Amino acid sequence: MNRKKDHEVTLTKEQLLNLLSTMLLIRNCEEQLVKSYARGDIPGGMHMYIGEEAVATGVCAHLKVEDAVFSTHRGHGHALAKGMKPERMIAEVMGKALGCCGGRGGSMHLFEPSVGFYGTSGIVGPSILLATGAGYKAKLQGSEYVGVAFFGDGASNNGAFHEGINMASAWSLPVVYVCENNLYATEVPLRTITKSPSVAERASGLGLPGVQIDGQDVLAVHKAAGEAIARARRGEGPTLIECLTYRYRAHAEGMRETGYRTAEEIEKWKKRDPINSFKERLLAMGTFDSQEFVALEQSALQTAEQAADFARKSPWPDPKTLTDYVFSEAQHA
Amino acid sequence: MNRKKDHEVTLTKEQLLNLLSTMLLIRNCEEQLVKSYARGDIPGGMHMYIGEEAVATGVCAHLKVEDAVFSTHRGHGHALAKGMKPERMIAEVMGKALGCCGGRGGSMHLFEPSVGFYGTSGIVGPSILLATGAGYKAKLQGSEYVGVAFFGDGASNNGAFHEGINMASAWSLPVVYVCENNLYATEVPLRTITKSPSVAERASGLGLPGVQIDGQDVLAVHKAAGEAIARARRGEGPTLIECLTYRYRAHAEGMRETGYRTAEEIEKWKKRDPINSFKERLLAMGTFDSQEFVALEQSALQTAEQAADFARKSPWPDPKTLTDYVFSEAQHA
Amino acid sequence: MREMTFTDAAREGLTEEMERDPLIFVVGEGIGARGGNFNTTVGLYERFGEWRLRDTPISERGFTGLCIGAAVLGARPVVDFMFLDFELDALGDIINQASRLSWMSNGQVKVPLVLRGGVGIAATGPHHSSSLYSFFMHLPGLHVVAPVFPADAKGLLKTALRCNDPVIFLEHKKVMKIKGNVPEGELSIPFGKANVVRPGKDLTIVGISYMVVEALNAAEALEKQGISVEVIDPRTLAPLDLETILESLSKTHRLLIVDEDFSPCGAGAEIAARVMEQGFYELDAPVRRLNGPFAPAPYSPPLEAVAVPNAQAIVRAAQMLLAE
Amino acid sequence: MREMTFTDAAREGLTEEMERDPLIFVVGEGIGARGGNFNTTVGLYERFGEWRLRDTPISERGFTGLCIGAAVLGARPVVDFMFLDFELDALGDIINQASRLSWMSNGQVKVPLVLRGGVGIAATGPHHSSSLYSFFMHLPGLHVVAPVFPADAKGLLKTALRCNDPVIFLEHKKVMKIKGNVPEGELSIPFGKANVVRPGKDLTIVGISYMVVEALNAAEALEKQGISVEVIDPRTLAPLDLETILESLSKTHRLLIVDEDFSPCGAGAEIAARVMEQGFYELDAPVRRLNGPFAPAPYSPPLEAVAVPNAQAIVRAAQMLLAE
Ligand SMILES: Cc1ncc(C[n+]2csc(CCOP(=O)(O)OP(=O)(O)O)c2C)c(N)n1
Ligand SMILES: Cc1ncc(C[n+]2csc(CCOP(=O)(O)OP(=O)(O)O)c2C)c(N)n1
Ligand SMILES: [Mg+2]
Ligand SMILES: [Mg+2]
Repeated sequence: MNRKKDHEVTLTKEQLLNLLSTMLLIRNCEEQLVKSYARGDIPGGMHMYIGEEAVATGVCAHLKVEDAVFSTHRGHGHALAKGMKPERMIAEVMGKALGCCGGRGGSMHLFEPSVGFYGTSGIVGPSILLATGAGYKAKLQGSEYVGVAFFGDGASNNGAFHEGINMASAWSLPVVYVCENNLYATEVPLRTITKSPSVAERASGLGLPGVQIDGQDVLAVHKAAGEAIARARRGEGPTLIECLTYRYRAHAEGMRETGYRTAEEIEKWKKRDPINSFKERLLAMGTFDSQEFVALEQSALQTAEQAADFARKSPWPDPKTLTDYVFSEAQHA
Repeated sequence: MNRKKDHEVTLTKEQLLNLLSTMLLIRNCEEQLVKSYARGDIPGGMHMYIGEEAVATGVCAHLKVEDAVFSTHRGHGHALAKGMKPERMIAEVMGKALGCCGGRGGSMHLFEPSVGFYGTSGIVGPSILLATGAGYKAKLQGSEYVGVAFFGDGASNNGAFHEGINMASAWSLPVVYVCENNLYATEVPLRTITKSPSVAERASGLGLPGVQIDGQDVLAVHKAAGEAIARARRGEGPTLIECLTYRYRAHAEGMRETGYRTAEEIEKWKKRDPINSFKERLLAMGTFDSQEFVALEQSALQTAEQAADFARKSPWPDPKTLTDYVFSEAQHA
Repeated sequence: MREMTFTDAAREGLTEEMERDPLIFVVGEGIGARGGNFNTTVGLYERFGEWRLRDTPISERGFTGLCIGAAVLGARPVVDFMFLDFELDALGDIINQASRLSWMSNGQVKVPLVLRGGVGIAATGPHHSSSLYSFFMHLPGLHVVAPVFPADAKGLLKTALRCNDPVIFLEHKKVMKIKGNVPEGELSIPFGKANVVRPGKDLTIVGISYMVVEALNAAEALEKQGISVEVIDPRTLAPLDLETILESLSKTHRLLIVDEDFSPCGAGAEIAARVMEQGFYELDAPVRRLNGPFAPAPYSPPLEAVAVPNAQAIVRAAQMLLAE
Repeated sequence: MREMTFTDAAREGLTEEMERDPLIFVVGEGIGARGGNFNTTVGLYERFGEWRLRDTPISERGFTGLCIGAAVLGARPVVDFMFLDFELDALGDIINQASRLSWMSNGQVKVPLVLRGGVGIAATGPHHSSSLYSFFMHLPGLHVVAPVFPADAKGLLKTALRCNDPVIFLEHKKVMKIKGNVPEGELSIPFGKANVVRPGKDLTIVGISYMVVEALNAAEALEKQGISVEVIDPRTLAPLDLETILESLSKTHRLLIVDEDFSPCGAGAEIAARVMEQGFYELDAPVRRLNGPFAPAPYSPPLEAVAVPNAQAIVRAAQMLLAE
């Protein structure tokens, strides 16, 4: 508690409000997408980040454009927190030409290298390895940049976790591994597929620091990520951060929500909603008043609505472009 | 020290002599193969087990025929300790028809299911996974049998290590994971490719017991393996045993032996030779006298020589058999 | 005979075999209480319990290897990968271990193992749409099964579950809800027997997996133009029933192979090459292939529309081939 | 021009490119001080240091993924797998990531990555002999290079190291010690240009990788029988220079493809199918394939002798084809 207090007083009002705004933006964009899905505007699958906003927000607040983020199937929040424009994100999820990748891939294939976002992914695991490579590249060049991997508790049982983190640790690569432990992989509870006491505790066996933190507390995330990123930039190597968090909606949009978890569990977590609890804290601290909050909320809603609107109005991709960029160089096509 | 003493007095003379005989058999067969290689009798690659005999010996002494052993590229010792006939082993390494697999695969492809030996392997890693499956099968059937995986320090950085051991731990499978840490993977020192403090310490992150023992002390291996196997048979789950050991010869027969390790290091380990030191201990304990030892040594040499002789005289495989058993069922061939 | 879907029929086959053989078990992510992402195992967890319906971690390589080991020891595991794309992380051990253990051990070891996964493009984008039939056809030691109709799904899955060698069982997402008559109880369909699903005399079309359905639609349309098309569903790609294809060719003298998967070194390349080798003098025109374009699978509907050969495209290809 | 071995020539190409471009680095097991299992990097560690010659743990999937990430960020990694067989553990990420990132990102991401490994049978047994050319040919987004002669090894590796897309660079163990003339300094050979390594007029033989050498030996022997054989080395399998093959066919009208790798859906299937599609009316006989038998690679010498097509077998196949 004291440590958290310490951390929040070191942040400026602007920083605090930025954290809140980012979370609000993510929440609102996700809600637009949920509505679009219900309306039939989303041609494929989509995994919502609602409930987990503090993680992407707290981590990405520290990142420069050149720092490279590699994300998961549940990556809208990471994309937005790293700076992807909401309309480019939503248009992509709708499969539209003005999406960040021209509608080619949708939700699980969002890329925006211009802001250092190297992709959501339909395959669980590789984000860990590719981020390790970004760290290798930084070290090879002697730059100060870091690679960041987001991944779920489910990915922590994948060989990519072991192989990637071991190499980063061995060679002190500037990488931050952010595990979003939301207790389930699809509908499989973590405790049924591992006896691991925690994801963070696996770090010691690989010789790097591992911390488990409250992923619903954006300041706790911000602090832990800040330390890890600073450590990485100093050349001292990688850190594994396990963020305890929770998704509110079904594993994928449109999936039934029964059986594997209780309504009480969901309610319990919703009481600790990362946005609400941060808002309450800021109100209590007198950082802003409720009116200012309403304005922020309105602004996020408006941005998200405009983005969804933009996306809906975007043209479809031209079928003739289907075979573009199979190779990056036209002469090989 | 006391614990070891305790263990050795619980063993019968027969058990002690069996341990010694198995180590002598392995050593002598390996030396026959080294000679054969020098003579040009070995058509392909071969990784010698000399120096590591205590590990296979101490572990396999506990195993029943139905317990399933999965081994590595350095697996002659495991094959012999599990009960493969020396002549079947050597003939296979020579590529002969009377080899355990008709000469099809050589050193890295030794199989003898009739004694529960499910293979050496040219690929590093899978032994861990396949042994896990043997444990799963035992549990599915409710049998008392165990799966045993041998693997090197090199394999401990492979994703198979993480994925296989995690599952065995999660479901309390009867599997024993025996890591032969001989400090190097080929010529790459373990310390340059991991910051892991030890292989055994990785166990806690996966929720199973891990122990590091002196792999040159056959009684230490025997004791640790006995406990692990008993635990597995009781249904309490897997154990990871890291055996500190050393190979005397180059990574593979015929490879140069320079650069990556010092002559002093090799000498230091040879002073702790598993066979010599066990012999000395048994002599000191009065388990036998030097004459009895010489007889055991002679017998091992003779068996190995006869096996090599048998192998040399074996016919070559018939080329017409090349496509047999691509499928196990003839009708599909 | 009852009407049922492909997936229900396959599940009936699985259930019957699991009743018969206590050493069959299924592993996968969400194949326990959830019943499988594609409903492959609905109801089985309640019936057979966790040791036979094992929810796994996301360790594709690991649980595939686990199943190979269990198979070697005499169990009959089924790996339910959901999407074939996830199986690719396990290809090393599928190739080096599963497909080769029988041979390497000189017949001393058997690997009765079924690897099943959904293939094909269905609004699924580049990471959930791979087919890669030809990867598995290329390898000695594997059976490759790609049924289209419910009765085949049941019969071929039952055969797979009695086979002593690894079987790659590929289920196109677009056939999973196809309905058809399925005989009750025992139904075993041998590997290596193609089905002439529509007889004809002017042109032979071999469809791979779901493309059989599009080929049938095309045949219907061509019929109206007075063109009689014979449509063949190979059902198993390895072993491949070339005889049935050659027999058809001796009637039609023209062959079109339709495959949604990539063309180079695909199933169609093999069929074309073998037909040339064994039926060259029957051919009135070159064997033609119609494949998806050489690009990853798109997500956006207008892109998908051109990424997958459909009845229209098949009609065009057939007309061109007949004009040669 | 100097005589040098294939491996030395390739290493010279690598060295020159590493001098030129500080973002090229090599990873693999024993490619540092040891200089590589096949001597691919001898002397480079001393010259370029550990960050550019990185000895890795046995984490094939991991370091391949690491290199994909580094490539995405603008580095030019070379993964030296030793044996292609070990690369198979990384196929998931090679397919789903490396081969598709350019396309998935709509051209925003490039993956300049070279994946090299030894292929082919050479007393190496079932786990160290895979070739699997066709796996890579099947996939959009990959270049597949399989040189035979030293100058090509150097020139094509240099081209690979300047290419902005992933390149699969396959080195047959039996070509590594082949000697030949290699120009000093700059030497860039474009992908997609086959070489007619021996002109002839009665029959065309396309050899895949080392089979070019056996084909040349066979051509020599056939010449003595008065049969003139044209031998083509495609050098790159993707892109494939079909034009050169068709041109040859328009002279010889008969084509034999020799490939040590498995026949079904192999490189030969693709070449045969495309030649039929584009050169059907030039063919006096069906395109024939000569492959290794459909079984894993054996270790025992008398088994290996029949597992790999040799000059004698090629001569027989050529004679049969000419008699058709
Ligand atoms: C290699 C691989 N296996 C399986 C899947 C299917 N899949 C998609 S998301 C998911 C669960 C992921 O769980 P976790 O990593 O905890 O992330 P979460 O969904 O909880 O955010 C699975 C199994 C996949 N995409 N990739
Ligand atoms: C997947 C794979 N990668 C690489 C190799 C090549 N290789 C053979 S043995 C070996 C070193 C193995 O080291 P370790 O596991 O420590 O066993 P040791 O040789 O020391 O007994 C390597 C890299 C292989 N056989 N399989
Ligand atoms: Mg999760
Ligand atoms: Mg070792």
